[in-house]
Amino acid sequence: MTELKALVEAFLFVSGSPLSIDKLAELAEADKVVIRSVISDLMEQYNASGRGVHLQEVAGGFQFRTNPDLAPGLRRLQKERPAKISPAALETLAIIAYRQPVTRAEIEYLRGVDSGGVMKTLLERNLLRILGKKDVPGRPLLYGTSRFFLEVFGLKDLNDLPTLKEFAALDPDLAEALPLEPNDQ
Amino acid sequence: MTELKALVEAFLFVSGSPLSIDKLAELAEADKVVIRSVISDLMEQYNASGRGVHLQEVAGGFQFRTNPDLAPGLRRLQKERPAKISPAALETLAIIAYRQPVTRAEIEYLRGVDSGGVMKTLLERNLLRILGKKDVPGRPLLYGTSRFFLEVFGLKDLNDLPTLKEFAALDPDLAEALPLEPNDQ
Amino acid sequence: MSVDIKLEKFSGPLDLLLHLIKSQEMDIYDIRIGEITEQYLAIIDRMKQLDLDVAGEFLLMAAQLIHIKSRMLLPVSEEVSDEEGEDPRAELIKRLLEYQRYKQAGSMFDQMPQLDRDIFLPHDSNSEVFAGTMTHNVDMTISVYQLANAFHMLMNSVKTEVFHEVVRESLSVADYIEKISRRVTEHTRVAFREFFADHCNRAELVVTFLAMLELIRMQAIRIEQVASFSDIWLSRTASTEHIQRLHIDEEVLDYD
Repeated sequence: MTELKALVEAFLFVSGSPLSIDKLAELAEADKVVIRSVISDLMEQYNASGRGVHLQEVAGGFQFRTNPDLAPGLRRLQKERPAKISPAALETLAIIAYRQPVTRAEIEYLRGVDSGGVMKTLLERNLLRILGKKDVPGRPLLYGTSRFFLEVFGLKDLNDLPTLKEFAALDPDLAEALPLEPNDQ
Repeated sequence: MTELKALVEAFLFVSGSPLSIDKLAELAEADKVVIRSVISDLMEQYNASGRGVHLQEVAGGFQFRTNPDLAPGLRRLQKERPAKISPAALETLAIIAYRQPVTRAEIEYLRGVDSGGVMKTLLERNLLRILGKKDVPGRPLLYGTSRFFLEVFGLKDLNDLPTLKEFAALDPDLAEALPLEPNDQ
Repeated sequence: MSVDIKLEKFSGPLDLLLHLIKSQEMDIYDIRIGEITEQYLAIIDRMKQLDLDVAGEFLLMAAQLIHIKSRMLLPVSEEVSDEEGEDPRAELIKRLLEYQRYKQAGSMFDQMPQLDRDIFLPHDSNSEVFAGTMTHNVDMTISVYQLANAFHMLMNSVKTEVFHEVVRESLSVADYIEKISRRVTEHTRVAFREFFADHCNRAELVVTFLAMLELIRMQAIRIEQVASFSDIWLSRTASTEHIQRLHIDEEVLDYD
C-alpha cells in the first residue's frame, strides 16, 4: 500500500496532465477501489492548509497544481522563466554569428523564410547588434553578434567559434560539408 | 514561515529546472538563511521513505524528482525508452568528466581508439560542452561536461563525482595509479 | 581460451587487452607479454578471416605488442638500460591502468540513477528542445556546439537544394511566361515583388525573371516604378486576347 501510494504520487507528478482513476489503475496495475482510497489519502495530505501544491480533481482526472492562494507570489517566477530559444532563433543566430556582417535579406535567403520576427526577438534579448549599413542600394542594415552573445556562449572572441572543420573531424559524414570559417573581416 | 514554505514548495514544483538558494531567496523575497532552513525542512518531509517524489540537490540547485526506487513502475508511463548510453560513450564521458578541460586527442590516447562519433553523440545529447580552444598549435577544442550532465546524473557539482579514493577501495590495483581528481579549475 | 570473441563487443584495443589479461588471471603489473600477444593476434586474425573490418586501432596495438615482445627478448645490456632502463611494458601498463579506471567510472555512471531512465520530471518541463540547458542564472544557455551545428545543418540543406535545382532542370520559361501572363490578365497590375514572394529557390527566381524579360520583349507587359526603391509594378499592355494568343515555343525561346 505504501509503495502503491508512492507510485501513484509519482505518476501524478510526472504526467503533468490529469490522470483518471482508470488510467492510474492501469498504470499502477492495481484495483480501482484501492486507487480511489490512495487518491483520497493523498488529497488529504496535500490539501492541508499551508501546502504549496494541491492535488485537485480536474477534467475527469487528478492533477497536482499550485495552491491558488500563492498566485501573487508565483507570478514572479512566470515572469522570470528563462525564455527558451526556438530552433528558428538558433538557426538565425548561427547564421549571424558565422556570417557577420550580414543583412536581413541574406539571412532570409539562407533560411528560405521571413526572419524579421526572430531577429527582433534576438535584438531584444541583446544577442545581436547593428553594425552599420551596407553600401548597396537601399542601404540595408548590417547585423552582427553582441558582446553579450560572447558572454552567453563563453567565447573570448569570434575567433573562438568552432569552425566546421572541427565538427567535420568528429564525424566523417560531415567531411564533405562546405568549409566554414568565422567570417570576421 | 508556513506561507514561505508553501511558496518555496510551489516555486520548486512550477520551475521544473533546479532552483538555487539565491534564486529562491530572490523569488520569495526572503533571506537566504531562512530559505535554507525551509529547504531542509522540505527535504526532510519529502525524502522520507515511501514518498513518490523527492527533493534533491542537483546542478547547484534544488529540484523535485521521482524516487529512484520507483523506476520500474514509472517506466510504464514513458512512451519511448530513452536511448541507452553505450559503454563506449560512458567511458568517454568518464574521461571528460574527470579530466576536463580535455582535447579529443587526449581522450583518444586514453581510450586507444577514435572517439569522434561517440563525442558527437554526447554533444548532441547535450552532456558535453565546448570550453574553448587549447593554447597549443592547431588550437584544438577543449571539452568538458555540461550542466545538463550534472542534472542527468543527479550531481550537485563536479566535486560530487566519486573520487579516486572510493575507486581504490573497490580495486586495490588502482590505488597506485596516477592521482585522479576532478579537475575543475 | 574462449574463441568466441567479437571485436565489436570491445570499445577498443585496450578493452580487449584488459579482457584477455583478466581472463588469463594475469597480474596487470606483470603481463606475460608473449602469451597475450599470441592471443591478441589470434583474435585479430580470426576477425580478418571472417572478413570483418578490423579497425586500424586494433592493428596498431598488435604492432605495439609485437614491438614490446621483441624488446623483452633482448638481453638487458648496460647501454640500453641507460637510455630506456624502463620495463618495455611500462607505458602499456600505465595506459591499461588508466583506461581501466575510466572504464570503471563509466560503468559506475551507468549504475547511477539517470534522469529519464530511473528518475523522472514532470513531462512538460523536460520535453522541450533546450530544456536541458535551461538555467536561471543566465537568460539562456545553449552550447556553442548547438549553434555551430545549427549553421552547419542549414548550410548543408541549402547546398542540397542547389544540387536538386540542377538535377530537375525542368523549370520551363514558357510555363512561367504563361503563369505571369495569367496573373497579369486577371489583375491588370501586379507588384513585381509578388511574383517572387513564395519562391525561395534560386532556380525559380531566375526562371521567373527570364519569363518577365521575355514578356517585356514581346511587349505584352510593361514595368513601372513610381520612385526609386519603391515597388515595381507589372502591368498588361497587350489585350487579353493578344496575350492568350501568344504562341510560346520552348525552342524559339532557346533557354536550356
